Amino acid sequence: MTVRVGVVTFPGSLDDRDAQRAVRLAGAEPVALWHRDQDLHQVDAVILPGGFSYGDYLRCGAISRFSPVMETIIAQANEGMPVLGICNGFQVLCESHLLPGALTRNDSLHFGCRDQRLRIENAATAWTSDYAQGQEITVPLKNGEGRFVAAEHTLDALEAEGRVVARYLDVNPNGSYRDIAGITNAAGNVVGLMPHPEHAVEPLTGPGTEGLGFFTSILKKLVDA
Amino acid sequence: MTLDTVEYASQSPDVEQPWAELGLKQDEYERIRTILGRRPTGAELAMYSVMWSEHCSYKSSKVHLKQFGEKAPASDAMLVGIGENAGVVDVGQGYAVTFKVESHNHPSYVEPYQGAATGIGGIVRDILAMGARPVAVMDPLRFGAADHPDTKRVLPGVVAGIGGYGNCLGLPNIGGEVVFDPCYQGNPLVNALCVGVMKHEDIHLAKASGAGNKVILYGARTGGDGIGGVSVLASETFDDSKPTKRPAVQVGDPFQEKLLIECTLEVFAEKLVVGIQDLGGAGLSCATSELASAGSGGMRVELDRVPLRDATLSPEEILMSESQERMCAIVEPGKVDRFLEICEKWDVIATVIGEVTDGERLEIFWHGEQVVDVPPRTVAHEGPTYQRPYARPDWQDELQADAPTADRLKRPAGGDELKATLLAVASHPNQADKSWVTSQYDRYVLGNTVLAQPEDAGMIRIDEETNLGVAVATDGNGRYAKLDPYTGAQLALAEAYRNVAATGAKPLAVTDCLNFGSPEDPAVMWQFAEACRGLADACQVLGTPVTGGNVSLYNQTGEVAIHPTPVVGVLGVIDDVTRRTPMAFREEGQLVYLLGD
Amino acid sequence: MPVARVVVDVMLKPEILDPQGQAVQRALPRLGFDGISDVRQGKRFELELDGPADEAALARIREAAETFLANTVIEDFTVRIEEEAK
Amino acid sequence: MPVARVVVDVMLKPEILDPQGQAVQRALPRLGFDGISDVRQGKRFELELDGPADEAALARIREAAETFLANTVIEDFTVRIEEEAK
Ligand SMILES: Nc1ncnc2c1ncn2[C@@H]1O[C@H](COP(=O)(O)OP(=O)(O)O)[C@@H](O)[C@H]1O
Repeated sequence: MTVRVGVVTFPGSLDDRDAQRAVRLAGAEPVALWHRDQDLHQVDAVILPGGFSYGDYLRCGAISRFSPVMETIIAQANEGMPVLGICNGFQVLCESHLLPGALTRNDSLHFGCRDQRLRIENAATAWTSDYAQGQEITVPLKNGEGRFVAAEHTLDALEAEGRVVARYLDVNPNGSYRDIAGITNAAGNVVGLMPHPEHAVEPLTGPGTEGLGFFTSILKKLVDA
Repeated sequence: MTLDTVEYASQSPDVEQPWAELGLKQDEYERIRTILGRRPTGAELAMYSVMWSEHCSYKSSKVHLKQFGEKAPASDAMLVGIGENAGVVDVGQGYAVTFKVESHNHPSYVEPYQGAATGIGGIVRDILAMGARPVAVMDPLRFGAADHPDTKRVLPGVVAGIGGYGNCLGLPNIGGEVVFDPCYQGNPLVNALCVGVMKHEDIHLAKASGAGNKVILYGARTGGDGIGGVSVLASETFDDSKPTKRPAVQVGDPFQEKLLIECTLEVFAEKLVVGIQDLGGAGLSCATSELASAGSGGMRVELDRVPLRDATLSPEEILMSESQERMCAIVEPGKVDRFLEICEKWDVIATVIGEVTDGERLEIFWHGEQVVDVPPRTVAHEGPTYQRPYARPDWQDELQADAPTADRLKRPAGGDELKATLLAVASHPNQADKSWVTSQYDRYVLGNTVLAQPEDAGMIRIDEETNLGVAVATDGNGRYAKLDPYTGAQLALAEAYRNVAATGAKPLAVTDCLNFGSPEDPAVMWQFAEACRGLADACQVLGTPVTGGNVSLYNQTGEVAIHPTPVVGVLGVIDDVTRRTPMAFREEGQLVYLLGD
Repeated sequence: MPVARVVVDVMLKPEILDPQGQAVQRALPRLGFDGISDVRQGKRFELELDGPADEAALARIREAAETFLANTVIEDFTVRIEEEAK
Repeated sequence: MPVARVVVDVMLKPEILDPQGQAVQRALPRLGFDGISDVRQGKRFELELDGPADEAALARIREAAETFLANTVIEDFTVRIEEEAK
């Protein structure tokens, strides 16, 4: 069985080709999805890639959230379809209320690009099962508005339910509350992540290949299902 | 106000015209009248004034730049040479690479963020207009003293602007320079380089041919941005004693440019374009006259069809507007519908504003009345040429004599002196870690960056199957160039060449951005002439032709010019990027060799 | 026809840290501006309406602010008619 | 002591392109909000003063706005006392 993973292109998406490459390297078939098209073309899972959709004007992800493709994705995500939002995709997921909280301007007030160490805090989601619980990985991080914020009680609930997927190690690069780099919904099918695992899938072009696990996890999950 | 039509201009030879305010000299104005056989209309005057400005016409530099062509070493790799938007080089396997460095110095001093941002935007459109997908950018920068208040204002804005625009376009930043020297205090240098990749058959040129073909303007609406900016900014200098000039600033919209890139690549892929030109300095004046001038026929444009952001703009202002994120394409009538469809897909506004004619004139109409009727070559390619006087400055000998020699600048003796020297060098801002700057740039996007900071050259993979790639480095040293402009330019080339070679790539071609003071100063003109001669000679020896570049003059504060600063970019090819050589020591026990003496 | 202008102000909720406002606040004394105890930075939208700014129009704009112009997870907003419509 | 709050609104000059406002304006009809002919997006600073918002304080804030909060190359600003200080 070939697993089909959709990668959405919004106007202003930038890492869509990179996400497709990562899907291919993991052994699945990438399927390009277009923001104006409600049809998901029978994909098994969806990635919302990084970039500056709609220029990130207004707020990151605020305009994309209302695109036709998101209507279908929101409906299917609520029924269990795996969705991974990377960087701008994470922002879209929060704006869509598929994930709680919001991503705001980095506390440094600068865009920051660095190789970031992370700890996988939840290796049971659809997108992290190929990692060991507590595994430490390095992947690129690049954002200007990556500071995860949420109400205190929301943060407590996320921690209590094990819904923090990844946490920053060494330095907190953007001022995220509780060093949060990624979270999941209660069902574990929707994951939002600020760092870019799709840029750590080839030793030649990234700091290593430790990002590949996100893409192989979903493959395994769908093949096993 | 009545419209200044061609007809009215013929009947009113004595109308006073603001040619001097527009930066034209008396003899230039007379020449326009001779070309046209009457006084120019306001719209014609606007076009000639921007197109004949130093910035667009290269009137002071042309005579020296010629050498880059005349002395160019024979190179099989050169597919498109100097004169087009950017040069194109064959890198094998059917691929061609285009690259160019350009300046946005003056606008970046006035408004650092937007000036630098639109500098990236402009060079990216140049590369796009050749038919290539832009794949990387670089940014050689020069600032005043690191602790000067102006540097504190300018540097963060410039870096944020380059990052803000380049990151949003999804172009990895693979290198650049940050150099501090008090000579750049009132006149920082913001140079931007872009690299693009295409297949040989996708090369596009800026020319309008085929009578009946349509002229399509697409991208952003036209507003009042930078009106007069080209002539004013490029022909005048900043004076400390007066309040800062605040001309209308161009504001960039990187999101619009990203859409423009994707949309343009799609119309190229479907072979819908006969000729194409980006709109940069001099906006529509430049695009229409250059397209018509390079093509086989004439062109007719209905200027009132141009979509406006500000409905009150006059025809002159529309022609001079430097609104960003616009392109102009020549399309066969049968392909117009499909072209517009692709623009609609990308939410890009596109409008047919005219067509190619079988005449020889560029004719522009405003609500049915003719406001421009000119031979396009006289606007675009046959502007004035100056043989500016130049002379070796009388202080040059003294400056050279003042150079450190064994008896005047002694080697440090003993541990303490050595330590002091080391600390002095190590703590100089020019040696500082550049990551405050580089960490604001995305170097990973597109997933093909093989080398970026802190490496000596950037390297990009261009084919994932074969691992073909290119490496690019930029270098320049204003202090060397001031001591000896001829050798200084050669050293800049040699350094960039070495940085590319050291990665394992084979240097193929050169681009340069020549940043100098006022050409009206014979000493500066001498520096310029020497630098050109030095660079052209060195390119000949190394076998790497100059494929394109940019000249930025009038870089000075009051009477004081910056150091002559030729910035040189070298592009090399590597057939397998997995064999690249990074600069770090890889493992313990490796031997270290010193080459050369 | 007088153009009606409606202003929507969007500010981060007080409990959400505002690094931009803080950066401004920290910079002010350095520039010689003392006596400012807190700074918060938000967004201001000026909307020009085709028609009058009547209750129906304001209600629609309030809805647009609630669902779109502001992210009510972290932001509060106010909607008002600009008095001195030029 | 009642806290005085001064608001500084900073907007791009009318002739300067406002890509953010344009993006919002284009999105509104798609979301079902019609009848808005123009949108401009700017910044709003809320400053809490230690002392009263008297003429001297306002003059200082106007100077801070001129030199720091606004970039007067491309932006205009207004300074006013917030009426309903909460
Ligand atoms: N403005 C810039 N933009 C992008 N990269 C830069 C910039 N300035 C410096 N760099 C990169 O930072 C690294 C270190 O620069 P530098 O300290 O100047 O090195 P070197 O002295 O070896 O040339 C290089 O990879 C260089 O390309």
